Amino acid sequence: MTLFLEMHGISKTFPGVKALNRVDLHLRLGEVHVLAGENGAGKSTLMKIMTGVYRADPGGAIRIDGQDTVIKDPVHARALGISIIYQELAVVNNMTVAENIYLAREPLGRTGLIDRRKMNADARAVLAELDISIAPDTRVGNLSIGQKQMVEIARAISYRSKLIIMDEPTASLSHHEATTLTRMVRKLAAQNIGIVYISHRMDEIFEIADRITVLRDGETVDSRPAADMTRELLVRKMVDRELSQLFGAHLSHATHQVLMSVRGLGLKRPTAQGARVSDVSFDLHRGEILGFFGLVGAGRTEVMEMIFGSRSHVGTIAIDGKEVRIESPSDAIGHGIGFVTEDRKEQGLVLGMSVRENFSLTHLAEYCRLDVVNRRRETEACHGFVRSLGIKTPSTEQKVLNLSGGNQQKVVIAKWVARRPRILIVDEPTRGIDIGAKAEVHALLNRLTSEGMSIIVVSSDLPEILAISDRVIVLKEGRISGILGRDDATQEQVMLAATG
Amino acid sequence: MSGQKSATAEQTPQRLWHGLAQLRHVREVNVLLAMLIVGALISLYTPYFLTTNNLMGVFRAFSLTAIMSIGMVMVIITGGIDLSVGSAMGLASLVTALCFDAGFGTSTSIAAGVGVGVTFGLANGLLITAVGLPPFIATLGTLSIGRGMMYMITHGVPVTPDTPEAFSVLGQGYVGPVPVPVVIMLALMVVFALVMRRTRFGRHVYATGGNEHAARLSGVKTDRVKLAVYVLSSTIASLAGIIGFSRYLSAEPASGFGSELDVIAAAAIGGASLAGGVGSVTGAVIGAALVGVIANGVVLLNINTYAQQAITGGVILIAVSLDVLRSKLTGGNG
Amino acid sequence: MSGQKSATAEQTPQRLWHGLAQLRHVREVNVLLAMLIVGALISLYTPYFLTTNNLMGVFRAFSLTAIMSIGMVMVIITGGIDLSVGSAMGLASLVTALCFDAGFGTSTSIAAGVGVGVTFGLANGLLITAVGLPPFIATLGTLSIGRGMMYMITHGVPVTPDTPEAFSVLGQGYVGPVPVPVVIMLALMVVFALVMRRTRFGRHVYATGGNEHAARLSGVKTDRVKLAVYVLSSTIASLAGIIGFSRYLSAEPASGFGSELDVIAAAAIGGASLAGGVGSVTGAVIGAALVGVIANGVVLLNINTYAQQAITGGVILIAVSLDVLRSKLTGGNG
Amino acid sequence: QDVTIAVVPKVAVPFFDDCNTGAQEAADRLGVSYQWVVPQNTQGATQVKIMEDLIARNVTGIAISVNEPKSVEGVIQQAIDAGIKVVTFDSDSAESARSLYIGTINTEAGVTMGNSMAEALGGKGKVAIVTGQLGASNLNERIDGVKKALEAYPEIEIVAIEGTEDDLAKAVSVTEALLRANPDLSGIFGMSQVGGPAVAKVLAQKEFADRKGALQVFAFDDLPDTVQGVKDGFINGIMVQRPVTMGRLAVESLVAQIKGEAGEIKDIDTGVTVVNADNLDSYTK
Ligand SMILES: Nc1ncnc2c1ncn2[C@@H]1O[C@H](COP(=O)(O)OP(=O)(O)OP(=O)(O)O)[C@@H](O)[C@H]1O
Ligand SMILES: Nc1ncnc2c1ncn2[C@@H]1O[C@H](COP(=O)(O)OP(=O)(O)OP(=O)(O)O)[C@@H](O)[C@H]1O
Ligand SMILES: [Mg+2]
Ligand SMILES: [Mg+2]
Repeated sequence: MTLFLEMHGISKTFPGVKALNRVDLHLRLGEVHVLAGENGAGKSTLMKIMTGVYRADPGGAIRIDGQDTVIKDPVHARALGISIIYQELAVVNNMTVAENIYLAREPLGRTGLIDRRKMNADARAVLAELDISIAPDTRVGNLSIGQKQMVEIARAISYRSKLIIMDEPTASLSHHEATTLTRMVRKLAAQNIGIVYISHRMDEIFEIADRITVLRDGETVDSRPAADMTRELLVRKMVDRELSQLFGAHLSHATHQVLMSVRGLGLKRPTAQGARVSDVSFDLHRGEILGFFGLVGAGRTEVMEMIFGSRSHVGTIAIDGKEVRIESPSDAIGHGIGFVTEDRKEQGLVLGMSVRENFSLTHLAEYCRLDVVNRRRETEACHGFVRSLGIKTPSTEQKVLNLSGGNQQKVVIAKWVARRPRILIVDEPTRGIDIGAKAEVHALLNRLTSEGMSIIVVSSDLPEILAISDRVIVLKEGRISGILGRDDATQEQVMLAATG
Repeated sequence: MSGQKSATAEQTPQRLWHGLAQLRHVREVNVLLAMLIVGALISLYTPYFLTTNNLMGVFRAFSLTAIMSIGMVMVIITGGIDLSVGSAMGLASLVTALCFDAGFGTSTSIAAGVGVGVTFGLANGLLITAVGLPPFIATLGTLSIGRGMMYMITHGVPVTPDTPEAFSVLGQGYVGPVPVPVVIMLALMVVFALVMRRTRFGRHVYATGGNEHAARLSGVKTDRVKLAVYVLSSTIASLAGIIGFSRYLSAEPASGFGSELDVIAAAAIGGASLAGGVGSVTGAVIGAALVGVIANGVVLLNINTYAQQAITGGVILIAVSLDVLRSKLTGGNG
Repeated sequence: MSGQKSATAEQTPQRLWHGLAQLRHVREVNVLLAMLIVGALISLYTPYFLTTNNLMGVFRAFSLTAIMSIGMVMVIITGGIDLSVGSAMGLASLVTALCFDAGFGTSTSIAAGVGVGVTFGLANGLLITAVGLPPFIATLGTLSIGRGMMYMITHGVPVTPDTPEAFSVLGQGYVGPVPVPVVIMLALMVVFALVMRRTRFGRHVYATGGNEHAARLSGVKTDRVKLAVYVLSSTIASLAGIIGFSRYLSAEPASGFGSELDVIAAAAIGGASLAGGVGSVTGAVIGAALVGVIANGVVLLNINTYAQQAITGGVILIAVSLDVLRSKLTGGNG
Repeated sequence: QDVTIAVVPKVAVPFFDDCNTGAQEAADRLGVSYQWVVPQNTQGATQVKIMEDLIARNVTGIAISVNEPKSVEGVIQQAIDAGIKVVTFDSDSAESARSLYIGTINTEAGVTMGNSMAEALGGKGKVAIVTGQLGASNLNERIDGVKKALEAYPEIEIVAIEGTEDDLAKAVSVTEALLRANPDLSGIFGMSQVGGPAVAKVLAQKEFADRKGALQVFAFDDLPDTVQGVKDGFINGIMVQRPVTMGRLAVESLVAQIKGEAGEIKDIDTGVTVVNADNLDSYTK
């Protein structure tokens, strides 16, 4: 395996933050190089330097094929054979899948006009290679976030680069798609393509890694062949704690008292695309953690959006035995429901606002007297969550835009937990969160149920669902295909219900 | 999910049907419908509306606004705005007139007018991309500077040089029954509709407005795209100015003033979103047409002249509301 | 990672310093600086600028634009635009005048004028939230309807009723050396700056403009927020209309026409972004002030009237460019 | 024969409202249909479009006050070719084929104004001109007239010309600034309809109380505030044209031409009256 790209002594300082401190990295062709580290360790920043989005602080060097190189911008990086899937999606919603994949390199016909047919055919081929069933002329805005992620992957692959960087590509994918992707990654490596792979999923890391490098607080703390690495060691290197300390035992606080009962829930106006959710009925008990599992597009998010009032529905929802009308998110919030959305960028956060302002948006009234915000109390409450969730930020006044992906996710969780809803719906709550923080989120959810809160967890991460749920509901093509108690819910049973 | 997985021959009727069904969702078709309804209503009450002469007159009357809206809509699609079109138009017509006055030939004079447009566009584009000014401020500045220059040059006196017969064809001539400005409008519409839909440049304009960051990361030279649309907008506006001058053979110091609102309105009525990423060239032309038909109708129907503006406003609101409500009912949650 | 993990007393000087350092990045401070520089330049060349009378006159002259820009900037922060402010202002002053003409008392007449503003705001707000029209179209429609109504009512003739002495205090009175309109402007500025920075409503306005979808999902009633800012904008504009009428005691049929551009410009110069989420009330007032100072300067310096507009445009461009370049140099990658 | 007379002013201002009154009256008296079409802005193109619409509508006579002389030449010819009688009033397109012009000769009005000022100043002093839209041709003709008249008085200096976009608020602040920048100013010309009200309002302010009497003011058009300004002693005199008469004559002349009863067709100068405190109650429009 030939050495392709070397980074030496790379540092990067943002106002108030030293994101990287003299990092070294050696990347070889044909090798899958996993980059691990807790949220805010500097992984994405390092990758953005490698693709010319950021310029590193003076002092370091990047060598490609032994040559000192200054990477000017992403386009230059691609010319040098480096392409990337960014952690934060970078798609144009009002263009089609094919147009997104071939943006800025559209195939031209003889007339000099875009050869749409060829573009669609090429896109279809790339998508097929990844086993993705999305029509190339679908508007990207109509896709779910997981599907958008797959479009991004298809685009990165289609560049046929020497080095492909994947920054948490599977964070929004479910098991099935993630497996396809890891297979694809191995195949690419076999074709002598270098891969940098960032992930917080342990199974995945050990499945595909040839080499693992660990970053902590912007510094390289370890780099070794995957064969020499164990889970325990990796976790210790990443978060400086023992794996066994992380995940405590599951303590159920579920009661038999029905808090919310949903009957015959379905879409009011079925759209052309998407799962046709219909006839979904279930009960949520007080103090329970109810897991929702399904493949991408099974309609889990749609069900939650209906309960939360952001999507119109038919059927009834009753809370405490009384039927309630929920036609907007504020109706739902009024009935004590909270919703951690799966798409933090578009639905969860006001990126231009500070951590504090995003945090308090759900429950600002608590800090208000006569509508005037008490800034001190607001800041204190925010500080509390910054500390307890380990949100890495120079201050509560930092714009969330400048936080790392995982830390943004923590802000979304914090803003809903702080409101203390009776029913908390969390859709992919640990997307992009490191293993330490994940354990903390699980513990947090567990603690909340002990205080009487009921929680619905939607997750594509099957082990996560199994680990924390009291019961699991499986959705398939918009309908419930199984309700399993904690003891019946095994990996096999759940997968069977989801696919069978 | 009916769909065109492949474009084999047997699927063609299905695709056609699909295409027709999709049409309902297209903003410009709705506005076109609204315009046809307004036209039908007018012609119910007056026999003078549906005459070739009148219709051609209406077309010619809105052609300049429509031409400018073609450039404007491209700017709007990138997420920008060009307030300076009126000044670019006015100054171009003035400079062309001055060139004729100074004895230059037709082509030199036209070139000078176009040069004004290009200069405006470069100024706007560079202020926005190189300096980093918000488009509203940048083009407001050049709007003021352009107006000021027109006053400084003319001191408020129109310039009315002698011009060769051939030049006046541009504004006053006909191709068959169709006035030349209308022909130019249609030609520009067809060309730029094609450019926006079928060329790289066009797609990059949409991408820049849809998600500038993503577009730049993908390798779209968004700054160049923006520079280009501002240059196009101003240049097209200068063309409108030259056509206008050829029509009236008088360059007024106040010509084009305030027209930015009409031009932006045409684009917006035709479906362009000021947030960027959305809009179409044909929509903008149809938007200009709707306003033109209403203005004609008010005079033909001898409606209280003072009410014209109120009626125009009302009809626009109704037309676009119908459009919005229709797509709400048929569209689902976009 | 230096930082304020907690706000203990000992850190206060550090925070103060931090606060001062941050000031450089604040748009309104830069524009204020630009304005002071322009003022200093003017006073270098004419002794008449820095007199109490002149400064108060300048303040009074831009106060109406500034007042309207306070409402406008809130609309702009939600990501909208209000083109109808000029019409709301004009129609409010007209209705107030007509009430006086019809023999109503001061409070009734003022209430009627304010009622016009509220009506405009409700119409705009409902067209935007309930019908779903784009703000540009909705307010363009009400702009046209308002103008049309003014023409229909006046036929172009100003309304100049007799008014009680007390009423004219609003536009012509003084508090000490400070004209009442200026006092009202400052009061509104302080109140709404606090509202925007310190209250839940203000926070919701920023959130709605920053990411409407996320705000709604967080429980912000974005439709109500939008309705509220349009009502505020129109109502504040109607107040400006009433003050203007009290000042001139003549309701001009053309008053307020075209002022939307000035008002939006003030907000934009003061740092508001038409994309929403960004802007400030004080910035908008300072933006209006910058334009007002320039307008005064060109007359005091006896600059050729024909060149005034060009100079105004140029100075605005330079002032905002300096601001943009400064924050580029100090800011890093935003 | 059905006779329809259309009258097209320049914009919606009081002056033209008076024209409308006169024209409407004449049309009613003569028993012809009447249409009043006000352009939405002062650009030449707008009036051309309106003329085209009127031709399409088959009116029989058009009276127009021209915003931009050259640009309407073509369309006036087109109307005449279509058998429509065309006259101009208030503001002419002299090169066009219109049958006649009825109105004030603006340059002459300006000369009258200049002479009145010179007389009031006793032949010396600094004066300023507050005009309306910078591009308006009638205002420019008046300014030319003033300048021509003042040529005879070398000791009178025009220190500034300021535009106001015909906006009262702008006119007021410009006038204030003018007075502050020129403490020794002794005369102001209000060339457009906003000039009179603006100057009167500024002089009514405490700050400028001492300028009353020291400042000679002549204005155009008898808006209520301008008339009040004369009564209050802020304004020396107003150049009043005869808009009602213009409207009436325009319609009468068109109808006569259409019926073939017109005698000699030639321009009509309706003249201006200098209205001051003495004849304030007795002048006619
Ligand atoms: N544009 C920026 N401005 C300021 N700080 C930034 C910016 N981008 C990143 N940071 C900071 O740099 C640090 C490293 O961030 P980075 O995104 O590289 O983390 P990461 O390792 O990718 O984390 P995650 O696993 O959560 O994605 C974080 O503390 C983050 O807050
Ligand atoms: N705004 C939208 N417009 C049209 N279709 C949509 C939209 N959002 C989602 N869909 C479609 O709806 C289907 C179901 O989406 P949903 O998000 O509810 O599924 P899910 O089970 O939560 O899966 P995941 O969230 O993992 O993608 C997806 O296939 C997606 O294509
Ligand atoms: Mg990251
Ligand atoms: Mg989902």
